[in-house]
Amino acid sequence: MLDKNGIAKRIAQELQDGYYVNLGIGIPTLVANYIPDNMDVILQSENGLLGIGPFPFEGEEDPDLINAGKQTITTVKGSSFFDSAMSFGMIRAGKVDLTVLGAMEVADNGDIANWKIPGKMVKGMGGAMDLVASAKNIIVAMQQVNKAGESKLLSQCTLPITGRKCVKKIVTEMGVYDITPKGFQLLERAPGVSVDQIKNAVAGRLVIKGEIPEMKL
Amino acid sequence: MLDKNGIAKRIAQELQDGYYVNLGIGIPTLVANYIPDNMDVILQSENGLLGIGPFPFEGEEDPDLINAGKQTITTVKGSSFFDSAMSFGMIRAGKVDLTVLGAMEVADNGDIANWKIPGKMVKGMGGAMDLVASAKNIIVAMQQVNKAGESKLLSQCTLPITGRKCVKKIVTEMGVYDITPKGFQLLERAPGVSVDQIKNAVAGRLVIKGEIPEMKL
Amino acid sequence: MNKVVKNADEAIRGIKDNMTLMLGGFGLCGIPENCISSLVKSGVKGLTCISNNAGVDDFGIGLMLKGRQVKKMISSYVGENAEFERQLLSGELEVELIPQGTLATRCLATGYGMPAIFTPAGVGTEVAEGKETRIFKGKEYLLEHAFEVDFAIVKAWKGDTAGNLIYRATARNFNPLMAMAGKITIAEVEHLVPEGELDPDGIHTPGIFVHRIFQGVNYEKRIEQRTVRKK
Amino acid sequence: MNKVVKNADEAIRGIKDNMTLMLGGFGLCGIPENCISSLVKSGVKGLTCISNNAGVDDFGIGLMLKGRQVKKMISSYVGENAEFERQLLSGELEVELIPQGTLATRCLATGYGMPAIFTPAGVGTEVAEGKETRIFKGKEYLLEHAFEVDFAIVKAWKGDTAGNLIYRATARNFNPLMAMAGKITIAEVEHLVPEGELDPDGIHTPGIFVHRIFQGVNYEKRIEQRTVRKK
Repeated sequence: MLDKNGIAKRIAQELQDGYYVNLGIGIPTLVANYIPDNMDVILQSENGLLGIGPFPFEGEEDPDLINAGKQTITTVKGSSFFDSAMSFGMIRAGKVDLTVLGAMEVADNGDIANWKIPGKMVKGMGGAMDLVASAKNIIVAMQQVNKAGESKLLSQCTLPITGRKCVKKIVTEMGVYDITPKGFQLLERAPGVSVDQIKNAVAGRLVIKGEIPEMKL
Repeated sequence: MLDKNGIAKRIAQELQDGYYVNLGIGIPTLVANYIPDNMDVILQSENGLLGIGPFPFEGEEDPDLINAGKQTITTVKGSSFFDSAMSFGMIRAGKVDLTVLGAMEVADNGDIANWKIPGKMVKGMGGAMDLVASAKNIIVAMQQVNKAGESKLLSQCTLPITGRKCVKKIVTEMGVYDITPKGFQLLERAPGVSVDQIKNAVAGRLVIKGEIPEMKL
Repeated sequence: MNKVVKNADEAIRGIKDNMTLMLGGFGLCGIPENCISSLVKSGVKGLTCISNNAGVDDFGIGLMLKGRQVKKMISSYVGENAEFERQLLSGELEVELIPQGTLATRCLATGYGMPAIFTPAGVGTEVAEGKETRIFKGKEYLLEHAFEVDFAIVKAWKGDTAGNLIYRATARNFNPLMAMAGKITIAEVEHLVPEGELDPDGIHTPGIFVHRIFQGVNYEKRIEQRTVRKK
Repeated sequence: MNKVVKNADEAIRGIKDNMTLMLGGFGLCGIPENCISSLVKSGVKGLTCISNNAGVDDFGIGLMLKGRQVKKMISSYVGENAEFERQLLSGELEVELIPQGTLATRCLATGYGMPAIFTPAGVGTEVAEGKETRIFKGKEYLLEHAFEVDFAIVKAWKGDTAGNLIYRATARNFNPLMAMAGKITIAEVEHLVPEGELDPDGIHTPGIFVHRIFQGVNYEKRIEQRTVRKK
């Protein structure tokens, strides 16, 4: 089983040199910690920044410089600021190479639900609906099984969806999956997790072809 | 009869303090020479400038700094540069208070033709169609009668139109007219021009109410 | 022409009950603090506020919520505010949630004189309910309309007496978009300089969009999530 | 990641016959002189060129017309060019004339991932023929579509190795819009600096839009209408 950092570490393997990447709040943010040193990856913050740097040193926080999670940040060399229309313009036009998002549920057709739980106070979708509707390549970082032991990889989302047929890949505590026309295709197992365990933890259509390798971290 | 400068001078009387104004090529450009000294009028150039200044001194021409007529210019204090989308954005959104344009023909319903003569090489409409479709307040500066003695104030344009029902006011060598539901309403006569002369020089519907004063320049 | 006003009290003159306002900012970053204070003092009521967020309980638009001045919020994310939640659940407050990019682009549409835009955000979700959709090249889009706004209130870093504005870092966010969208646009700035002092190439909002400008005072610039690392 | 290429010859690699290009500039102001020279040298043919103007006889896109490299021009104004006129009248060259604001906004639409926009420009004129119209709040608009472009070629004043661009004065014009619209965007700049040297608040085109960048040489920057006053 992977912890949050393990999931982030595995997702970092999907990065390529020169990628522009938008990392959502939560586990996705951790991916930034595992960008290989020899790789140029530029992080986009949808509130209007390309080139997110690490958190500021204590005492150097700048209230005018925050990320989409409203955290104080810094910038890297070569960064640029822009307004929110341009920010979502570049997202909508597919200029962002990779988007990593959290999810409450994912369906085996790529539907994603991550913004609203009926009966609970709705906080809003923020930029999530724009991101899922526009990104070329969406990886979901999530816990596959909730505390009650129920799978969140479903044949159909039960929660209000954020976007339709948009997720390409899912990395969970148990494995890595591609969304294919036939459902969740298992690509890798997390260390120590068996295919049978995974079968029990996927509620949607699951495709298993041949030997499934254990992931290398 | 007014010459070109006279037409420009009369149009300058329509300016108000704080106006943002777009001046077309030809006679409209001359209006800039008659802005009252005590008045703040900011000139927009649709290629991306607010705050056009006078022509540069000899030897100080900057090839990166031109107006929509491709002439070298300067800027005034408080000017700003922007891209063509924002430039036409502010035009379309009605932020420009006054647009002064030349015309080949104007119809008594406010239609304007100023971009194309069938059978002649078409050069293009440039920004004219955007300006006439968007401006709140369009004044046409033109010669009312062509060399053959024919009026260009018509009941209907004979040339392909640039925009429909958009002209508000016309200043010619002979007079000043408002476009009203009943046609060209004569407001002022040019010095030395009689109402009868004007009647003979308007081919569309002409409205004359009471005494028509001679314009003061 | 004089766009410069003395202070926020003077700047917000003419803002009346039941008007629609836009307020710049993302979270508490780049919000028009001075004008919000004056609006709270003014007691104006029944406002429809278009702003990406609704502030926190004791800062930003949260202060206007506390005074029950807001009838309706149009935002993308409102989740930092207990008073907001109370009013929403009790039915005192109406809320329209809009995807953030749609919100930004609808502001742009207003500023650029475009009556509507097409966006894929929200297709197939409850955001699309009752909305016109259209397929272009095999992809489905929602038709979303420009806003109509009485006053837009923005915060910039620097401004000049001609109304030109420059924003700083991510405090830019929605401010330049909303600045273009107001029938009347009010700008509060940290530094007001005479015209001619700002680089014309570096101006984010040309003065044509700004009707009133003043130098704000006592900026608190509260930080919502202070995240740091050790030296 | 390395966006920096040696020169224009290297920058235009992959531009093939019958492709669609965007070229920045207004008149001869802010045009990508170096890339145009290389395109002329390359002999590539059958191009569709989207550019506000078509250059003059012996400069700018006029040089590509002279080499009969252009199949179709999409412009708002083309009136400075005898060779252009000859080819047009002889049927060698196809021309689509578009209102300047429509041209600019269609570039923006491409860059912002919007499939189409509404504009009042051209309503009731021959530009509207065959186009869908729609009335919003009593005003009629044309539906105009985003462009699809293989390469966009722009000219900036300064650029950095991350592809960030800053334009100068009215040489900005269509360049930032087209920079956003290319499947591949090539930028030639007068001054190429290491990343980190440009002020992030002052960047007009963020590097994400730019795929190849180089420092141009021997800029002529020809003036079309030299207008001066005496000292």
